[in-house]
Amino acid sequence: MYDAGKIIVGIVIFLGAVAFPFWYNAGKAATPTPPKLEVGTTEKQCVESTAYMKSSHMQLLDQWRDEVVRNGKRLYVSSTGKTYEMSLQNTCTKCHSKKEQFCDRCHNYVDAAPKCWDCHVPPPEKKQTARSTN
Amino acid sequence: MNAWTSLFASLIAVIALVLVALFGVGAIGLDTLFGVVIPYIAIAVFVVGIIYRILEWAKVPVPFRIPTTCGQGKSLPWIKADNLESPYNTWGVIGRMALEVFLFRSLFRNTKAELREGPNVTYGSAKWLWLGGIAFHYAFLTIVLRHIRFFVEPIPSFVELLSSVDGFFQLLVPTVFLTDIALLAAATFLFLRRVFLPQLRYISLAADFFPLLLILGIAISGVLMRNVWKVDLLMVKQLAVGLFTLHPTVPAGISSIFYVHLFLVCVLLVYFPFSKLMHAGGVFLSPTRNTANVNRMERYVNPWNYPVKVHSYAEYEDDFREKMKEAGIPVDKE
Amino acid sequence: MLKDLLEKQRDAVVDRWKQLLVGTYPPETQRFLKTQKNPFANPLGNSIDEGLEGLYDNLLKDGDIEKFSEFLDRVVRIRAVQGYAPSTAVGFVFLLKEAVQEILGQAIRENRLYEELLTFEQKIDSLALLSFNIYMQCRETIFEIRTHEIRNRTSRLVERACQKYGMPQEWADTEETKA
Amino acid sequence: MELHNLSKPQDLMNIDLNKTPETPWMDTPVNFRDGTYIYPAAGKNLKRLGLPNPREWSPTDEDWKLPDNWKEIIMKGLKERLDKYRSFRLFMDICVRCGACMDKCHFFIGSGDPKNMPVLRAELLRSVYRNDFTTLGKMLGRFAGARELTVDVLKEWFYYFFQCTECRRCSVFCPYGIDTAEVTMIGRELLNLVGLNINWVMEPVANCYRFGNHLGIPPHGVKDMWEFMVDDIENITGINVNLPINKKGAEILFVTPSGDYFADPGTYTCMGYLMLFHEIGLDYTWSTYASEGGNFGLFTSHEMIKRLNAKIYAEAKRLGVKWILGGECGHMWRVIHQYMETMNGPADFLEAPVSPITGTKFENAKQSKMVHIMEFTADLIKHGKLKLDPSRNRKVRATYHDSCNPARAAGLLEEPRYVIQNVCEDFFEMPENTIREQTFCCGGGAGLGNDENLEMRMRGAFPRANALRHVQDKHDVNRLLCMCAIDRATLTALTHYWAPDVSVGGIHELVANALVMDGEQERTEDLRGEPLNEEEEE
Repeated sequence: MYDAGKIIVGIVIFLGAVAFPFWYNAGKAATPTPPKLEVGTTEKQCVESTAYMKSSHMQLLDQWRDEVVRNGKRLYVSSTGKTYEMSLQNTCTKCHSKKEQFCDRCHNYVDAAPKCWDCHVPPPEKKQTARSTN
Repeated sequence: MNAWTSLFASLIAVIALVLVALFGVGAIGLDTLFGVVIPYIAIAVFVVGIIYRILEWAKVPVPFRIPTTCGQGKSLPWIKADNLESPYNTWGVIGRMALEVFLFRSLFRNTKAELREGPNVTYGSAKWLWLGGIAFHYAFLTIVLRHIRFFVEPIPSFVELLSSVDGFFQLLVPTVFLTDIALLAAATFLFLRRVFLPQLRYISLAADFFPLLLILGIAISGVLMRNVWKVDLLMVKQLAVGLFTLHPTVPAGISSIFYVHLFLVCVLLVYFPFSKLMHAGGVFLSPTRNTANVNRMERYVNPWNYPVKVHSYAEYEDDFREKMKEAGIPVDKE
Repeated sequence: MLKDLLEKQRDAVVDRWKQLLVGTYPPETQRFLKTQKNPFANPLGNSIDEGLEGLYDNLLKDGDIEKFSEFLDRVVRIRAVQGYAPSTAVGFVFLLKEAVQEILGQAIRENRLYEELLTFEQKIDSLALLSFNIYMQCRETIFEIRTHEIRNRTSRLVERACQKYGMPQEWADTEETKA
Repeated sequence: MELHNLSKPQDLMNIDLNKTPETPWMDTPVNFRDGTYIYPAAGKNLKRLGLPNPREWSPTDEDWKLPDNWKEIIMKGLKERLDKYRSFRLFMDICVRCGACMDKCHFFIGSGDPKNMPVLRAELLRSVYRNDFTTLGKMLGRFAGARELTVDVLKEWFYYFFQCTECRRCSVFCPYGIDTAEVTMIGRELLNLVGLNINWVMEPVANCYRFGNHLGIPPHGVKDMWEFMVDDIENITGINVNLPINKKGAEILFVTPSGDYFADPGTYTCMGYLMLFHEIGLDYTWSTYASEGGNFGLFTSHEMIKRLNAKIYAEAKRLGVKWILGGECGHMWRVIHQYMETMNGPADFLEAPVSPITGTKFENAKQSKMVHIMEFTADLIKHGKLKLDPSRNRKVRATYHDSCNPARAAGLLEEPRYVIQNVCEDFFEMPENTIREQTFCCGGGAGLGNDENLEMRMRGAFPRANALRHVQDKHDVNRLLCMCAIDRATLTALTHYWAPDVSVGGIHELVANALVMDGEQERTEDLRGEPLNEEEEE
């Protein structure tokens, strides 16, 4: 005997599973365009090059945290020779003040969960935006 | 061709594939080919190929119900039947198949505790095969599901949950996923087992080494991309979502390691339907597992059953009638 | 004393002996024989282990012939049906000489224990003769089984025929009765 | 070789301590030494059955006298079977060579020949399948594990497919349920197409086809045998048991393997049936036409299974019985349980079996209408319908060998144990991984239980014997019980070699020994004619 019915059900389940990204995206009207990030400053240059910051900011921040918390060092000399204070609140969020439009958009987009806000308070004006958008 | 030749041929094949991707994207800039055309072809071949193969099997009937019974069958009411090992109804079959598919029941049979020389009860080496197998498959599944975060927008919550559980220990930055380690370890174990156990090496074909090496290549390139040679995830996701919304776009400047990863995945997808990897579909169709042990209880029809030549009683009696009568055995025709 | 050496290096010598014996099987099988320790999953490897260890220990304490036969039987009975030439089937006994030579050769030379070695090797020779006896017994059993089996297969028919036609049973299988 | 070259034992034993690299299995042809292969089928037997290419030949010949187009025949046959058996096609495709089965085969464990690993046995056929039926195989050849079918490959098939007892033990451990028995069965079917078969299978098949039983005994001879047993029973019990033969209108047709009435120690089991049926007053009949429960068609081809099995329903219909009862047998029950109803059913002319003694409905046999005697007897005992005196078996210290087919193809595990424990005081199980679904084969199933194959059988039986010796040493076991006619024959050889002092017998032999019959004389002998008690021996 053939068990055709059961096999067809199996194939449909398989198709459904494989096609999940297709129909899920279609349902949500997703576009390939990634979210637009609002840097929140006119400053052209971050502490390191944009490409490096894009791919490796998490490692830089991790390194900063360890330096400050474990070694008590507070100054970072960048590859261009400029000196910055290693501080999320005083350095990073000074420029990147819009957590939601900057950090979150990208992090949500690729589902990367930053540990920053476990301890740090998000920049203040972010709260206002949060209130206004919600 | 012995196992070593097979092994080296497979290794060379995988290295060649890596080089093709590196060369194709890095040197001659065929981003669109490797980022769009090949992935589409691969997905199409994968889906169509698998369905084709399953239909090929489905076209062939199961003429007899031939369960391998591994427990007491259903007989007298006061004898406890084992519905999972010798199923007597559909629920039993479903249960048996679930145990087989989700827990690798039959492989697990190898793993009974056994008494070795000396006072210690220890486990036989065979449990490693089960453990390696199950770690490999579940890690692979989790990794595939985790990748959904690149394929769709917004990301379903179950995928987020999966990632956070998988990265539970928050080791290093970015967090190392447990399943990445599990997959690498399990695939390496399965590979080394093939290489170093003489019996297993003896039976191994290139078709056994190649997929393992290919998957190892995929896993290694993935881990490298996540933890060493970073890629821009925004662009990666843009490319992936583009593929899955049928608006393919190829953002410029994604690092070559990503294309190596993607190309190896594509090769795996294309290779899948034509290889032993089809065991994934085949396990559901295996008649020794998915038929119930109810042969004397319920009718089973063989669609190609045909009449055969038999030696009828009449012919038999014609052969021996006189002797039968003499011996006092009743006969039909006097 | 050679005996002390043999006792001290018991595990090494016996292991080497086993290794040499297992070397007579195909390489794919050797690992199975060596690693699978469950006596019911690997009866062959288990019998070899027990047999060789028992023989060695009895050589050291001058065990009696029944003991030797018992342990020899464990190994020879299997090899007698594994398609080996008789020499290969029983020759494993001599491999002990090789193992002793390899493990203890240096020590024997240094301590000039040649006479003791000679005595020990003579025992090994006797063991080989004994194993040949057992081998032959096993082979004879095989032939015996053959004849038994043929008789059993139709035992009732023959018995019945003899009864029915008044033939004394002992004639049933001979040429005269057929003629 | 000069004599001094012989001086080192390891030279003589061919031990090369630095092993050369392995020859790949695909390039290692079979060596047909005497005693390692089974004699081919005599041409006359093939002619009787109308099977192809009847001739006289020997595996040691260079030329096997194959038909000119043998390759075409095999390929056509292979294609046909790939389209008829999903099991076969699937098992050709999905093996991943994980190695779980490698050390599960009794022939591998006992002989160490790597091609006796189930995976490799199947690869012998798979490699050819890949070469001609798969895309990758056609494209990549050897890299995809494909090889061309040559005469050498065919010879290898003959050697190894007749070195598999179709016991299904490997299938228990396979994560995909790949059953080497299926592969072997198809392999043998293919070999049959070009006239490669063994006589020890084809002669019983030919005999069974014409005479109704394996030995080719005509009806009056069969009746004679039964009467002989009736006489024996009368000597022991003083009771003249009834012997209904080809009796129309009986309620039940009884079918058992002919080994039970021609071959010791099966005969004692057969006497057991006669006594049991007489005692409970069963309205039943024997049949001379369907006088064979065993079905060597299973070792030939699916078609042959059907040709031989057809007699059972046909005879049940002719005699007008209500249902069928089957005796203690192994592969017979694989056929009856898994094939009979599909092949030769539906048996609408029969009724769903009900025990006339206890009224129990055998729900599990309501479609095929054939009940296993162990189910029947267990039911009788459970309902207290038998007066049993187990002390009459006190000389017997028993262990039980699960025959492969009842265990792994029918799941008949508890019934025989229940019966044994009710008729015998001392019962000991062999170690856990050697019984029930993990039982080791006797080494002689599927047509391998012949003389020329004796040594191979002894190798294959060694795992079973080893477990038996364990209970012999530990519990003084002296009787190996089984419910299979092939077992009763081959285990006898096994115990003779590996565990002397252990005898072999069926379960109904012990049932009949213990059975207190109405009006019997005081029993002093068991069915074997041996004194019941030690004291009486003196």
